[in-house]
Amino acid sequence: MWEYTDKVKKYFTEPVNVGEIEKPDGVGEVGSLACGDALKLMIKLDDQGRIEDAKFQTFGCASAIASSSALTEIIKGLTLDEAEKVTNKQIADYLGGLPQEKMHCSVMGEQALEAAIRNARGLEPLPSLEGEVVCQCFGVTDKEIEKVARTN
Amino acid sequence: MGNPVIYLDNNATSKTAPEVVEAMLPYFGEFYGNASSMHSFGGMVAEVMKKARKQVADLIGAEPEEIIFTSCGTESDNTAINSALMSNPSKRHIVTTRVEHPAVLNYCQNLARQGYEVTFLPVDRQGNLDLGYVENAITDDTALVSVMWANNETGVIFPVEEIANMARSKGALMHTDSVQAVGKVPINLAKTNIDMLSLSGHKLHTPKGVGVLYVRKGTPFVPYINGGHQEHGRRAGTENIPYIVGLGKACELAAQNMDEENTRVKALRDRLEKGLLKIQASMINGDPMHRLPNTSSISFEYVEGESILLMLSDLGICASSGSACTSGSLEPSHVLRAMGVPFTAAHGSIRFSLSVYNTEKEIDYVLEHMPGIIKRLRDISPFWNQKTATG
Amino acid sequence: MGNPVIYLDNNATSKTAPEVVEAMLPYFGEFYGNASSMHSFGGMVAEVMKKARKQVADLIGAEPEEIIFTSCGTESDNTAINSALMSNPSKRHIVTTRVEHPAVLNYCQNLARQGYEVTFLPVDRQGNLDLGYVENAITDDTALVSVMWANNETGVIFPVEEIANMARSKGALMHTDSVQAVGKVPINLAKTNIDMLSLSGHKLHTPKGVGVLYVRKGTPFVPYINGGHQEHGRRAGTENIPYIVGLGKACELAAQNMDEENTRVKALRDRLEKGLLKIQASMINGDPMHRLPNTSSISFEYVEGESILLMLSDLGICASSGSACTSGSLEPSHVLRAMGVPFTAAHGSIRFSLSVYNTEKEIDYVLEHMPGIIKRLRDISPFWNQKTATG
Ligand SMILES: Cc1ncc(COP(=O)(O)O)c(C=O)c1O
Ligand SMILES: Cc1ncc(COP(=O)(O)O)c(C=O)c1O
Ligand code: FES
Ligand code: FES
Repeated sequence: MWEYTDKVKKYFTEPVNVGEIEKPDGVGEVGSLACGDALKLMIKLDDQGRIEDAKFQTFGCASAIASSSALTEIIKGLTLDEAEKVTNKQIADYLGGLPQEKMHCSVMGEQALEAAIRNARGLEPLPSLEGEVVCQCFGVTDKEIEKVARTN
Repeated sequence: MGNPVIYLDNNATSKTAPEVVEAMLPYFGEFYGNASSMHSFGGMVAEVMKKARKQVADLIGAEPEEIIFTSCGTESDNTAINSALMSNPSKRHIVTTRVEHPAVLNYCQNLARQGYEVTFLPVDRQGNLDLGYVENAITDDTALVSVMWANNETGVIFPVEEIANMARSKGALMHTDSVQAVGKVPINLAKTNIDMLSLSGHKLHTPKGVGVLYVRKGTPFVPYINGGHQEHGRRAGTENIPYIVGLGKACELAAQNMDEENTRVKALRDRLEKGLLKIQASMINGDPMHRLPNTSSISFEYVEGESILLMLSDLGICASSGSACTSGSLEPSHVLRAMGVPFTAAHGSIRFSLSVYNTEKEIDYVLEHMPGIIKRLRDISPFWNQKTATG
Repeated sequence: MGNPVIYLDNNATSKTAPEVVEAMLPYFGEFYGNASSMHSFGGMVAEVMKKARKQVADLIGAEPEEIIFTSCGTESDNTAINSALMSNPSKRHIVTTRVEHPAVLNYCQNLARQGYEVTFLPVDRQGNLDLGYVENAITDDTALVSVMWANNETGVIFPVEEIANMARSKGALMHTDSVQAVGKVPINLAKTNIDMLSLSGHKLHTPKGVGVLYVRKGTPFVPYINGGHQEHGRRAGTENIPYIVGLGKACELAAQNMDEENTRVKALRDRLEKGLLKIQASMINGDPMHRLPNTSSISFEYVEGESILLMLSDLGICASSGSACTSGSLEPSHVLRAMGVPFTAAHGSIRFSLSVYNTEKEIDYVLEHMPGIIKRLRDISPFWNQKTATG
């Protein structure tokens, strides 16, 4: 088994903020069923533009599910500008770390967040970065990984 | 973990039988001779190896001289393929299938990169081969046909004896990876045209680290591990006496347990499947008519295999998704993909593989908890909601 | 046999240390997980493998990631040579020596038959290499220099660190078979230019069937046993956990025992040699200045090694003539021939190889009986009579 931290296990077996928000202000979806991993993130903003609620649905491995839980906890109470700065590394740190082979599972969280924020701001979803598909899991491209690697 | 362990991952590796441990133990302590050396220690050791060789040979209907001890099933597979090519240098073609274990598949893919021609035969939705395809694939240039006896993920059994006849009649050698079949399917090599066969101890309740390559008398052979002349010059490296003794014992036990595998173990597997199929959107992968008695590959649509495994693991239940070998990454299993299992199902597939050590109580425990696990994961899954909303 | 056994054949294979047996035992019974699989059994197993990898790495001054577990020293040797060639397809030349173990020698001879160019470096009468020859032999076309650290028959130690520098400066990879050196010679790979190193557990008091190939970080590597992605894709085949755990323990013990090997064991070996050299027409083979502390190759002219061994064996004394590997046939050892040891002496050579388990009493027992044995055989020998008659 992967060497998961207790926090990963907890957020996997007892995930928080699972489900859907009625009339969300922003929705971000990444991954697909074909890839074996997918994350749908929904956020609701309060009057001050802070994220007052976040919910998710995830199809994926334990790290993906735990990362989604962590992500929703991290972003609650943040403004969109603040939330924009959240990285996958923060998600992993929140969980006490992820196995090296599973770091990319937290990337999905970062990407879903980025998409949800764009959606909340009324922007078009980003086309996925071009490049060779290196992670068959959910079609992460090498350019995307490079981008993430640089921020880590 | 707290919970007693329910081990349902015997196709990955199996518990070492207490009888096997007992048979091996003396050879760790008192005896530490080298089978090839001159002093009397060596002599005793040669005796026990002879006995083990006979025990293995008897299980598969072979002669003792046809048994070469190796370090694992993988090495046996690599050795067989390499030998067929090296001893027929003029032939450059191999026939195999898309659903082989990586020990054959990866090795053949490397060969293809090196310029050999390799035909990877497709399978149908049930995991079966089309014998017409097989026959057509074998040409005058074919050095080797390598087709597994039983699939490690689905348990589907291939008609290797018929395929061996085809190979023989076209002048090609036939190798079968029967790591999963040995001890579950009756094998009498003397009555077949199979030239080489691989088996692995740790699927038969020995520790991991011993295997066998059967090479029919008269079949040309070129060793893969070269050095000293152990195993009559066919496999160098000082012999792993304790494990070889253990494998002999394990083969004897396997012969005794074969009936039980095909009755009691099969009944447990069937009970498990019947119960699990009550879960919505679940299905068995692999032809139920041609399957090992102990194996069940079952898909739960719209959930992810690793998550299921972890929840099972929390309850002390060990199973695997795809094959253990590839579960490090989340690529759906190459076997299920070759069978055309839809993505929705391939990702959520679990392999349960039983052994004579399993009990009805254990199976009932799994049946009790599985519906809840699938429900919890489907509740999190975005696709399940979509499906239930739309469907 | 009746007599208590006096085991002086540790270069062939060594007694499994009780601590090693103890370390392994739990992994035959309670734990039978697969290091690569998902359930928690697998997890525990991954932990113990990590520890073993560290223990091995510490003994030879390596990083844990540089350690690949294999099934034996022979496999490690074959793998290293194959990898160097496969990862440098444009280079077609190998430099090695005439006195390597068959695991290197036979493999290289096969390569020579396949069209590779192989330089087999000669040794002098003392068993030493000429470093000028070595340097000259390495060319731009050299993919690999493979030179053993210590010879299994004579114990002669080669200056592999210097040879590694030569290889590096000419752009060739350097591999050393250090199956006999590990645990007897201090090894700190971090401080050398050695790219690959082989070791074998059963010379270090594990059972036979586990070895290691060290591959320096950054060194190109192509696996030899292909299949699943165990050992980070560098050695397929389900891992032999008990033996790997045992090897970790053995390496820890070897580090602790290295001093004793070089003091007490060496003193025993020297005592043995001093006593045996009193026998007429006897001589030590191999440079006494550059030798392992535990090994003695000694020739008794005009008698035949096998006969000596059998008489020793009757007294419960285990030794070997030539290497265990080749003692099945009566050809004089390739090592002694390469050293130019005269036939009269090569045929009558015995290797005693000691370990920390030997005692002074045992050595004295050998010294007590050896003169009588040699005398009896010489009395039968036509050559001895001729010699004494003429000389
Ligand atoms: C120098 C040397 N290399 C390689 C080997 C082969 O090791 P193994 O028996 O583990 O294959 C031996 C032992 O026989 C040896 O002495
Ligand atoms: C069908 C099949 N072939 C080969 C192997 C490889 O055997 P081993 O793990 O002994 O190398 C396995 C087991 O993993 C298998 O299931
Ligand atoms: S999301 Fe976890 S492996 Fe791909
Ligand atoms: S005389 Fe017996 S082996 Fe040569």
